Amino acid sequence: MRTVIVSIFVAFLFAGVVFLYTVHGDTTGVDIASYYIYNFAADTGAGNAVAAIYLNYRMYDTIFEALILLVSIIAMLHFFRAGGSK
Amino acid sequence: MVEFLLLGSMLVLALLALYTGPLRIAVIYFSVFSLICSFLYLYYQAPDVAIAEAVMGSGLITLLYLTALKRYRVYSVCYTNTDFPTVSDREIIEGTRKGELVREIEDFCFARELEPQLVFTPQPVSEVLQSGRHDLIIHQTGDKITIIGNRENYVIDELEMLLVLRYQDLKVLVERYGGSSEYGDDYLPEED
Amino acid sequence: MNTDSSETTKLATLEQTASEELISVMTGLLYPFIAVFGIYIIYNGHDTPGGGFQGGAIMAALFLARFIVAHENDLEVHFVHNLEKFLFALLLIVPGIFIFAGLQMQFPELKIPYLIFMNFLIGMKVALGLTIVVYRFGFFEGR
Amino acid sequence: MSLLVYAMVALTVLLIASLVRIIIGPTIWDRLLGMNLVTTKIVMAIAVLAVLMERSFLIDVAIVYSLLGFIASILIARFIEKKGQV
Amino acid sequence: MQRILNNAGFVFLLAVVWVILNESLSVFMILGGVIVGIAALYFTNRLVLKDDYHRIYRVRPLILLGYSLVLVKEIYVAGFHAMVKIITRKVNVNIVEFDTQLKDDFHISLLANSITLTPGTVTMEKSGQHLKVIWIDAHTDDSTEAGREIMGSFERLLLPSETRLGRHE
Amino acid sequence: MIEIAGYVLIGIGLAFSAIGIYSVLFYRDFYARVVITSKVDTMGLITVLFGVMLVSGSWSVALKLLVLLVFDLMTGPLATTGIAHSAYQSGYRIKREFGHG
Repeated sequence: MRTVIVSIFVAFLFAGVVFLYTVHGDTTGVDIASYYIYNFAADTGAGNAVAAIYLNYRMYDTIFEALILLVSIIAMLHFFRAGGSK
Repeated sequence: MVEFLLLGSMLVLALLALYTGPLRIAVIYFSVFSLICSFLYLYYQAPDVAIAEAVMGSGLITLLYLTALKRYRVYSVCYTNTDFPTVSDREIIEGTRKGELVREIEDFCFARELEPQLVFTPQPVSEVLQSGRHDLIIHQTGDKITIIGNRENYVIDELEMLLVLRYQDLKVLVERYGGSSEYGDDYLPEED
Repeated sequence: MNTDSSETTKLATLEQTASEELISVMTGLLYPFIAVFGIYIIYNGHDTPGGGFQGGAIMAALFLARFIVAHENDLEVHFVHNLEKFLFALLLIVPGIFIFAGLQMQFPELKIPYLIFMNFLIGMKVALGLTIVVYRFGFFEGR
Repeated sequence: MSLLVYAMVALTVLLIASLVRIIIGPTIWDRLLGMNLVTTKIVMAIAVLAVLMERSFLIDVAIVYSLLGFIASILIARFIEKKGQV
Repeated sequence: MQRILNNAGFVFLLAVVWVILNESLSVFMILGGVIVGIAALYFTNRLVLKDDYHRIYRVRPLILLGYSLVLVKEIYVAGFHAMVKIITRKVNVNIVEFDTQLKDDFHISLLANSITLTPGTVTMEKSGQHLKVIWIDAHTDDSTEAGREIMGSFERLLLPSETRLGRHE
Repeated sequence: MIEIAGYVLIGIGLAFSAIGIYSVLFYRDFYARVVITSKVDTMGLITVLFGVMLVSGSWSVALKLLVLLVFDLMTGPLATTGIAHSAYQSGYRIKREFGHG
């Protein structure tokens, strides 16, 4: 019974994915996106748009991501201190 | 064509990873899922994400999941059958009665929060007992099925109750041997 | 060096069981190649796909490959952790000087070296952080 | 160049055929073998895709898999061999 | 200085890999490749391997080149041989054990790896000079003969590398 | 001309892989499957990558693919060896073994 329900669920999900892929378009006409796409090479000198965005336009994003990594590692060192080989 | 097939298989793998009992197998499903996911990122022209997914999914994630799984105790079950030179997996895949028995034991282990690990050998029982690796041994000669477990193993009494109730047609016999440190000194089943 | 004696050359530092000899020897052969590939991913991050995070993750995977064959935890966690804090401070200072203080407008020829340098900083930071994660999880919880 | 599209389709079919071994495989080592097969198929498919789209940097992802793909299967295999130790 | 000279072959190899990865053959790239190679080897020796790379992985480069060509040829020859057996389902899988005459650990590992690469055989375990191999076409139970049949050509190719290395250093 | 040869090589490699996957799916013995998988990996991969090299038609891409091939030949056997050793060590046996008499 459970396998039947799961397989019906899978079939519905698959049909939904195919439907979304075929019907729904993938264009979002936002001004700032097109500005980034057309001007990143002149503004930052990068060849890769992603690098231009995360190292120049959205610098705060990168800094706070690095902060998140640092904070999580501090927390991990704190909680793993009890019981260990070293 | 390519994307539809891969998207469908990704769905199947994700649902399998959710609904499988043995969690180590779910780790494998998830690993393959991330492989196909990375290829689809490439196909949709996002190679940055594809490289990150490849590195993460191929190594780091596996280590984290396996460390989390260490809390479960692995319960190794050995299926021996001296009649055939190589043990085929026909008993397990197809829906025979013996396959149901093995499945039943696996489900039984899940209910006790043990991770069953199945192994097939054509060796005689005495060698398997001497190796001392296995917690439970299912021994089949002809029609007769013997289940051998340690006497200190508290699970085996419940298992006997269950098997006597449900599998009367299969001639199931439950044997015990004693002492957790010395395997096979007390008890050696007769070979025939 | 006298090598014609009958004893085989062993990896000196890696204690290994008999089953892992092949894997440890061949993984040792791979280390510098993985390192070169990680540096390549970081160095070309501004031009082709890749960048700091991906290259750093590859370098962390090098230490993960070492975790498979090495049985002793010899990572000096506090030194690595302090180094990571220092790198984070550098990560705050460099874009502060270059972007927010307006050096970008005056010296446009420094744009590409800035991108490469920042990628290296992020890569080293991610590599150190993920290495700490791998070793802590592996040696404290796993073994 | 259009013939490479058929090669892609054939590789996808082969990949799904080797997924069958992962799904039905009775023991866990069969599933690991199927994972190896899938990794190889993905490496081939990325190489074909790189030539098809004429972007040589796609090969980097394939190099990632060929350098680091063995780690996952060795970790899982040793996890079972040591009865639950990583 | 002596250590740099010892590592020159590996630095050259890493520089070649770097140039190929970057797909440009300029003087700047080649110099960068040499620098990156030295950095990667220093990193490996000091932090990861904690031993000298050139002391463990010693092999004659020319012999290695010829070895890889022979390896590809052997893969195809043994592959067609095994293909017939697989299609006609005449397989006889068994596990054999034998010793090799090689002494260097790296050479034995190379031999074991190429046994795995050759269709029809898979190395399962290596401890010292002792190899345990799954063989798809097992027709003999003699240890030395099985060893000769499985790894004959590879061992013959690798032996001179080892003896020459022993004499030179 | 070179391109056609490349296409032919890709086709042959795909055929190798197809034979391998067929036998991996339909053999009933585990160790036979291990051996056949190693065969599929090496032969199919080498042939397809050589074919792709010929089709690509530029030296830089071909050399990069060669580096990929060399790396794969170095790491591919490690995974197979690990899996086979793990299965043997856990107690998965076949009956006749010459070493044990």
